[in-house]
Amino acid sequence: MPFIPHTEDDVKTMLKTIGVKSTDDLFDEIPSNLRINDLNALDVGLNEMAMGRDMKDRAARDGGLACFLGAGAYEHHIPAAVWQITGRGEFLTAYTPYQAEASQGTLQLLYEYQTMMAHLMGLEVSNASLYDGASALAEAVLMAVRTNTAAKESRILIAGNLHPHYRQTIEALVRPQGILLETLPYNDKTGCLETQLPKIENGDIVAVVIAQPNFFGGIEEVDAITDWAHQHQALVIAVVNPIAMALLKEPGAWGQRGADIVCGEGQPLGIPLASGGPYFGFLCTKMDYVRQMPGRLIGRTVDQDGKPGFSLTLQAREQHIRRAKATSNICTNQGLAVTAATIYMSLLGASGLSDVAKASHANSKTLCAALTAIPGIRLRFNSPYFHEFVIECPCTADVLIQALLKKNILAGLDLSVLSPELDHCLLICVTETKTADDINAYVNAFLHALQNITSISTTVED
Amino acid sequence: MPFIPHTEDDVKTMLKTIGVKSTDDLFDEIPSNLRINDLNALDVGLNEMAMGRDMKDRAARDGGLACFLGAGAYEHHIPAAVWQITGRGEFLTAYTPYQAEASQGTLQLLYEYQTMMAHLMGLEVSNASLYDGASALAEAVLMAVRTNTAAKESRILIAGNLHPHYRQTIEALVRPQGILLETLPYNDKTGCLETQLPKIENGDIVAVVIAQPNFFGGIEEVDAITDWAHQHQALVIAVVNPIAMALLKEPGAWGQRGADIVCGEGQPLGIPLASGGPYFGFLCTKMDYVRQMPGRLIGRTVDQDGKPGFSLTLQAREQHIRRAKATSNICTNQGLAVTAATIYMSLLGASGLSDVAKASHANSKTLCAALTAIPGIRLRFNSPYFHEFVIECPCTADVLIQALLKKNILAGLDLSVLSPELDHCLLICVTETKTADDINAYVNAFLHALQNITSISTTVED
Amino acid sequence: MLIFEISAKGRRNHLQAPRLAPAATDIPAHLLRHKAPLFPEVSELQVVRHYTQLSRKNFSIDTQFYPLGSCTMKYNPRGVHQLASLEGFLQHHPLTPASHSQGYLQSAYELQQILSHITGLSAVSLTPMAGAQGEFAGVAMIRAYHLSRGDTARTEFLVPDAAHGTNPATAVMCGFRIKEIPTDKHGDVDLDALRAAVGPHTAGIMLTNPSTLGVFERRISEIAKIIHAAGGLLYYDGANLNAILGKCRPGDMGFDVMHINLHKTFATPHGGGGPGSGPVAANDRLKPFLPTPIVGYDGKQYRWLTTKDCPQSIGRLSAFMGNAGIILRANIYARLLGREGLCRVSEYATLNANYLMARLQQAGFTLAFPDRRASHEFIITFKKEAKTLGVSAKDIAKRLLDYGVHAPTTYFPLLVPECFLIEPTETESKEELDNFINILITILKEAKDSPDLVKQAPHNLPVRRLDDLKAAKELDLTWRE
Amino acid sequence: MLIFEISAKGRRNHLQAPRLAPAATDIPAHLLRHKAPLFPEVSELQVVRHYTQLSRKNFSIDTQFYPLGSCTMKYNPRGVHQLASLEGFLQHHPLTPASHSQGYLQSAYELQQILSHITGLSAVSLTPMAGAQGEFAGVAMIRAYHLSRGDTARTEFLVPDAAHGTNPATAVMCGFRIKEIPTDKHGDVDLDALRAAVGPHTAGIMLTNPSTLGVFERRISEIAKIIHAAGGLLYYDGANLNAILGKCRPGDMGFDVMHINLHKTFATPHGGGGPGSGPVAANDRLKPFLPTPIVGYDGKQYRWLTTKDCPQSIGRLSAFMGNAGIILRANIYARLLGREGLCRVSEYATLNANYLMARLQQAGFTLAFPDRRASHEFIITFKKEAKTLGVSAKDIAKRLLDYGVHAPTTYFPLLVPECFLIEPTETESKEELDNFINILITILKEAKDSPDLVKQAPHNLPVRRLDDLKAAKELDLTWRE
Ligand SMILES: Cc1ncc(COP(=O)(O)O)c(C=O)c1O
Ligand SMILES: Cc1ncc(COP(=O)(O)O)c(C=O)c1O
Repeated sequence: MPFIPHTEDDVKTMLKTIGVKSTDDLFDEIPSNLRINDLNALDVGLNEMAMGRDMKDRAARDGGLACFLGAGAYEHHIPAAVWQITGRGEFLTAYTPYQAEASQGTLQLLYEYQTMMAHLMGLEVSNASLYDGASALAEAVLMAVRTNTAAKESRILIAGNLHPHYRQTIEALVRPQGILLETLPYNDKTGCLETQLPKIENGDIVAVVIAQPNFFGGIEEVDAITDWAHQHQALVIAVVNPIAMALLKEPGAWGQRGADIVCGEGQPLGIPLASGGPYFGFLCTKMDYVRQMPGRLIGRTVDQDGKPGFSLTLQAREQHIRRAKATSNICTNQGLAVTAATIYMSLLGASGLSDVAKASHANSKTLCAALTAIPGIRLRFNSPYFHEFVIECPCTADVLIQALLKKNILAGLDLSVLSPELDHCLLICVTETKTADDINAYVNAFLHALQNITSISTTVED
Repeated sequence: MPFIPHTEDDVKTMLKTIGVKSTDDLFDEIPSNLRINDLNALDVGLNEMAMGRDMKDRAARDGGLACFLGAGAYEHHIPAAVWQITGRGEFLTAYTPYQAEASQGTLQLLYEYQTMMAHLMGLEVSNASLYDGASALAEAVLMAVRTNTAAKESRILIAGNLHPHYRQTIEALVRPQGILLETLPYNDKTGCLETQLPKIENGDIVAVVIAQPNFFGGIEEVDAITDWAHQHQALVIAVVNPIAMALLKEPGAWGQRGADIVCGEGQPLGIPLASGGPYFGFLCTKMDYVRQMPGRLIGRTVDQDGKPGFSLTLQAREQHIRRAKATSNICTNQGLAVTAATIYMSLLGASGLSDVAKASHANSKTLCAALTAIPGIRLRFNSPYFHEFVIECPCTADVLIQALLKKNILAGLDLSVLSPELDHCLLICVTETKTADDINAYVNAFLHALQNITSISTTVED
Repeated sequence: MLIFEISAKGRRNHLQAPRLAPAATDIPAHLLRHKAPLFPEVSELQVVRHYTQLSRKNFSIDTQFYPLGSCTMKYNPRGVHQLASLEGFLQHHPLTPASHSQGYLQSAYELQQILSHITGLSAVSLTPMAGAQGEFAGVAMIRAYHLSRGDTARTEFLVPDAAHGTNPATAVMCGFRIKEIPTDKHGDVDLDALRAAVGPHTAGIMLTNPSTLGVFERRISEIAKIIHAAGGLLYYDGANLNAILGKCRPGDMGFDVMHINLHKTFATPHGGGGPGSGPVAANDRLKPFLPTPIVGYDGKQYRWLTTKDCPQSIGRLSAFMGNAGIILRANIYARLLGREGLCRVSEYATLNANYLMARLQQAGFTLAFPDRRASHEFIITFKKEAKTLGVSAKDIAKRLLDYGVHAPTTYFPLLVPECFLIEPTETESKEELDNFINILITILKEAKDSPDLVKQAPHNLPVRRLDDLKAAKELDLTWRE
Repeated sequence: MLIFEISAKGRRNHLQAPRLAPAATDIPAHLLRHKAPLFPEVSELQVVRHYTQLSRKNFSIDTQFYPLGSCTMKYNPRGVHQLASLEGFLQHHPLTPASHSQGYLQSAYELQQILSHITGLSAVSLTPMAGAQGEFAGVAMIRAYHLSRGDTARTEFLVPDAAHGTNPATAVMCGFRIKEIPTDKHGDVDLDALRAAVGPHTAGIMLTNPSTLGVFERRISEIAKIIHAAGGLLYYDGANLNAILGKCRPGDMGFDVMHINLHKTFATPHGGGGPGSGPVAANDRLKPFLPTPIVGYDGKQYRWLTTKDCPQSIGRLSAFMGNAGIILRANIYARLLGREGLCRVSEYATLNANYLMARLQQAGFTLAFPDRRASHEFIITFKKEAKTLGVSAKDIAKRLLDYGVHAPTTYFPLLVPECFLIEPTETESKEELDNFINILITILKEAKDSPDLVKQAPHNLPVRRLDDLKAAKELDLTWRE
């Protein structure tokens, strides 16, 4: 029997030891009216070979596109060593390191991860992961509410150019606790937050959420916003792309005092796109706020011989100890993804990460220049951007996306997801994975699609 | 620098310690007329990402065919666990277990391999691998010459229906030692060795080489041949397919006394087709002949506390000890492939291996029946076969192969490689990897090709 | 040694990082980074060697028996991992149009169907990223349900004292007050206390069955009646589904909504702490409130259903669609096993637990519920040993590590003192169980003969017992130069 | 525990083995197998756990410093392994028509070109499966060359006494008698002895340069002249190519034919003993005799050249085309490094060796050739320690294992007593070398202060020192029930 090691003799002996006649007897405490006897509405099992054929067909249907789509999930080159080491049974099939002495591998790795992530963000502390970027932001909001006890009301100001899915996620996750979410508007020309920040009173606002880069790829004036928030006793929650942080100012250095809580999606750090997960959310903060942090934390300590070692610490924040009073309900996190990210960051080092950021930036500039040189195509927002930008087209973005799909190019995101008025806008991302040929292929396919569209519309008009 | 860990400071310190100015000085014993200064005719290096694009293109060009080709290399399903475990760094990047205490993993695994392989062949001893099936046969022939000292001349009788590449390989490898290779003819109707065996004198022949199944997939009357050879004081060398041995009588049980040396290609046991290698050759024999065996042998022993352990043994047979008097020059062998094969055999067990053999057999029967039901197509040889058979077609086999390639089917082997007269003959293999749909697709493509050919030839004749 | 301690300034390992001539950037200088982050500077071999060596300091299913109760540490089939890692799946961007996502969508849809059938509930959303997020979804759905009916008085959630910590933490995240319900001496919910606790403020109850005490709650139908009669709804914590696959269904027990831990019952790797996946299943009443996205199928194409399709949905719980890779793995696992294989899971998991329990009882260990059947797990308590020998459950757990066996869950559930929650799972052999029994017997003997050996354990691991107090007091959470 | 000892009769693990209704077979009963082979009956988890645990008993590059002289245990890049394992390559049948093999054929052809350039020889055949088979090919080509000219008197091969064991073994396999040439005290070939040995019977000489003594043979051009003048040819054992990549070329030294160990210089994994790959390169004189198949290119298509194209070829050395997967890996490695990277290999390998040698000499270790440069490797001898302390090179090697470092090659070359042949390779860091030096110093101190500690080593490994004598005397080569 697949995966079950018992021989018939084993079963007999075991039943005898227990003192029952059949395995069925072991379920005799289940009231008979609740018993079912089979799962026969399901299919019979397949063997691994047949399953392989089936799954290869499915994978083939989903693969093979040249990806120019970002919008929160980014294709980067992942060195082979990352997943070959991450996939070792000892990392893959262990669980939460409750028994520290039998988990020093995972624990030390997580401590190293916490270190790298804190340094990347310019903050003092990082936890050992949350589910993903969006849910990490929700946790950051809840953490801010617990931390900023000076605030009169649980009001949070959220950048209007935050990823819409992030906004939806925090709505779902923090709304039950009566937290008010309000929008900090962005400027229609720059795509960035208005430089004229709203008038607020001290203690009106728990925290301000800023995205750097914002959903359009644009780069915000983070120093000014941070200082403004701090002047009004609001905390600053930064949502950032970790690869961008190799190039852009780290949140710990924003303004006079730095952002207070930094979170985001860890996926760009060595995690494949993989239909959206598993990724991981990261969360960093100042040492002062560590006791309000959600998620696992690993501390360095010593063993009884004085030898250094690592263990879960500040567990009194967590649900398995504090239960109803925990900082979060999170238990299982995204450990394996963090394992990969740690190996990724080690392999690249700071300068490697910076190379990736710069190459992505340069590539996106190249494609943007080529596209905006086409008559009728313009850059929608005039702010500097990192590796993602928005163009406005003479037709709906969806038409172009469909046309480029036929050439196996995933052209970008139709911004009508954000608001129906943006339906002529296409959000395009280019990372270091794209060659000059790839970029040319995009431009050619794009031109070709535009010509078709123009000729069709001309025909129709005739 | 890729893969080189030195910092500039390291290099300075190291040069200073050595007492030279530059690394170039370290090469000052090379006469200056021999020095070159660069390899500039080669390309500059690529990074892993660019290399990935390039190699994926190449792999795509070679993949995607439905494989009905055997002829010495067989496609079988390989459970995922096989290479995930084999690929662990500790197996992958160790070398020959010279330091036994630091190599118990590899050594115990090889001991287990020797055990499984010896049992599969019905013999007492197996070595730890040779390069491949063909070179293993050459080693078997040399071993037979060393062993059968009663023989007057170094004459070897070789089955005429042995894989032609095996024949060529032994020609190349044993010819320099003056060994005479003669052919034991096969019957043109059955494809098997003539039942009327030639008259030979005692001591005329060192050994007889029999293939089971033979190159045509046919099953030989091994008992009779073995006894005949033994009656004339010739050794019997069996060349077998290890998967077939789950179904067919094991060489150790052939005739009255069993085959003396068994060798063959280990690839079917969990090794991918991979353009022909790395595979591994196996070699088994009777305990009496073990000191003439080539290749590594692992023995079980005890450590100084009496605890069981494993080490290389009978090293006095090997080149690194015996040098010019060694049983072979082999040093590096095919250890990793054997690691995979051991895990494969453990996962399948005897009954799993038997299932694979039976499913392959059944599938080949199905395709054969469907093809030979087509008018004009006949089974070329009328002997029972294992999972490979020969059909004779109204056109050259090559025409059919080319036609089926267009449908992404690798139809089989054009037997004109063996002899120009067999150019209408196609050697086809079907393993357990093929579904009923796959077999139907073959038959349909075949029919379609035949129709095209017939209509073309009809047109031409008209 | 930390990776930072292997680092050397100026060491470069740039093969992986593609470089481009740096383009002139229009990003203003004050928005650029000025100080590189403190990352290690190490060679690729150093990275590979460091993390390979680190991995070897872990216990894991692939290397050890790992009977961690409530966590279902069963074999994670290698074939499942391989097929879920096919390049087509890994390359696939989550926002790819449905036309080019049919492979993944079909797999997700099938899993929704399978889970629906197994749980006896009519609809499933796969988006929650672990059990706790599944709990959140379910409780938030109950909240949304009451609110949708204008029933704003229901501010309390009932949680048995045996419940997993995530249960009360979740209910609080959903804005509820917690009422704890005690357990009777047989491990069942105290019905009188339950009756006394319910009322017009009751939004619902969170329950797992079999409970984390390792026993099946026999009066579950009565509990359901009590809660439903009071206008509350029932949430099922599906962490223990491995115990009842194909034997009974939460939907039939009267539960309205539940989560399933794919990383437990469906054998996806636990990854040193995660990722998991916690799909939520609901009956018709709660179906409209399921979190999005959900996969729909019109007979021809699979597509994502969003809040446009499900206007009453509690919304989105993550940026994309949950832990898709885990969902793929669960699909493959379920279809590999098929209908017979899935039924066998609970049979053999239960057989193993009851065998282990019987043998340990015979060997003199104290069972928490000696007159009950074990479900797929059970509890022993070292209360006696702690008193008479001064050896705690923790000491015994640490000593087990010395023998190359991972410890069971300790000190959980909280209401059984000095306890082990032991879950062998169906993929462990009788030999492995017998070995574990013999080790426990040996340790018990050691605890009597040389208690210090046990109290000072572990002795054979990379570190001796760690100073957790120091870790919490002198917080050292990141390495500094 | 052996896998057979985990086995239990009737345990089944058949997920992987597809079953079909057994077809009626026409195979006569007397040709069928009647007794199943003794294979283990184990579950998939048992297999995974057993072999995962076993693997952990190995030292390897990925886990340890592994300075095994003459074996070039350098980092095997993970990216190379991944790309050579792409499914299109793994699926590819060796007899697929060339039209559907262009990906592999191009890669093989490129490698032929690269090797030709690196070695300074005009043509390459990739078919030999390891160094020893490459030697066979080369020596057989020399034999074929002489015979093709009707020169049947050349029955002797010259081999320096420092040569690797495969060299004399190979020459014998090719039907030659061996004449051993002694080494002078500087590690060079004794030219007088060489002159005395050559003659009309001389078919050729096998030489490696730098030699296995870790020094460069400075009078190589003179040696070539002597051999060529006598009508013999020169075979170069390319195992030490890592020392001279981009610095000098065997073709320029006067060699006619050579092999290259791809598993050494080109960083392909050694796999616990193999596979390797030993391509053979030849100058114009010997090119016609290269073993087949070889890859040809007509400017449009790559194809296999067989004996039809190369009628003088020594023929085929394996059933297909050699260790194709290793050839792919070498191609990828060479192209990743490119022209600069390949030159750096020998520079840093040599730097590491000379640094280690200098430091060890300073620390009081005895060098075999103190007045010579190290190539990529060098020799120290414990002759003194063996005499004065009774501690052998073997003892020290075993003690090194206790410190988590693989031992260098011991007792080879045979002509230096109690020796270590130490090859650090270019991918090891200065820190790793310093660590090794400190360990050796510690061990030398131990050898003086507590020699038994060293003589009884290892102490910290899965087994203590093994009884090799018993292994050979009481042969136990397979497990029996
Ligand atoms: C009984 C029980 N409920 C809930 C959970 C929470 O699940 P997760 O860890 O996936 O969030 C767990 C697992 O740890 C559990 O054991
Ligand atoms: C100097 C030398 N020559 C030849 C060989 C033989 O190479 P292989 O082991 O690949 O057959 C080796 C390797 O072991 C060697 O070190």
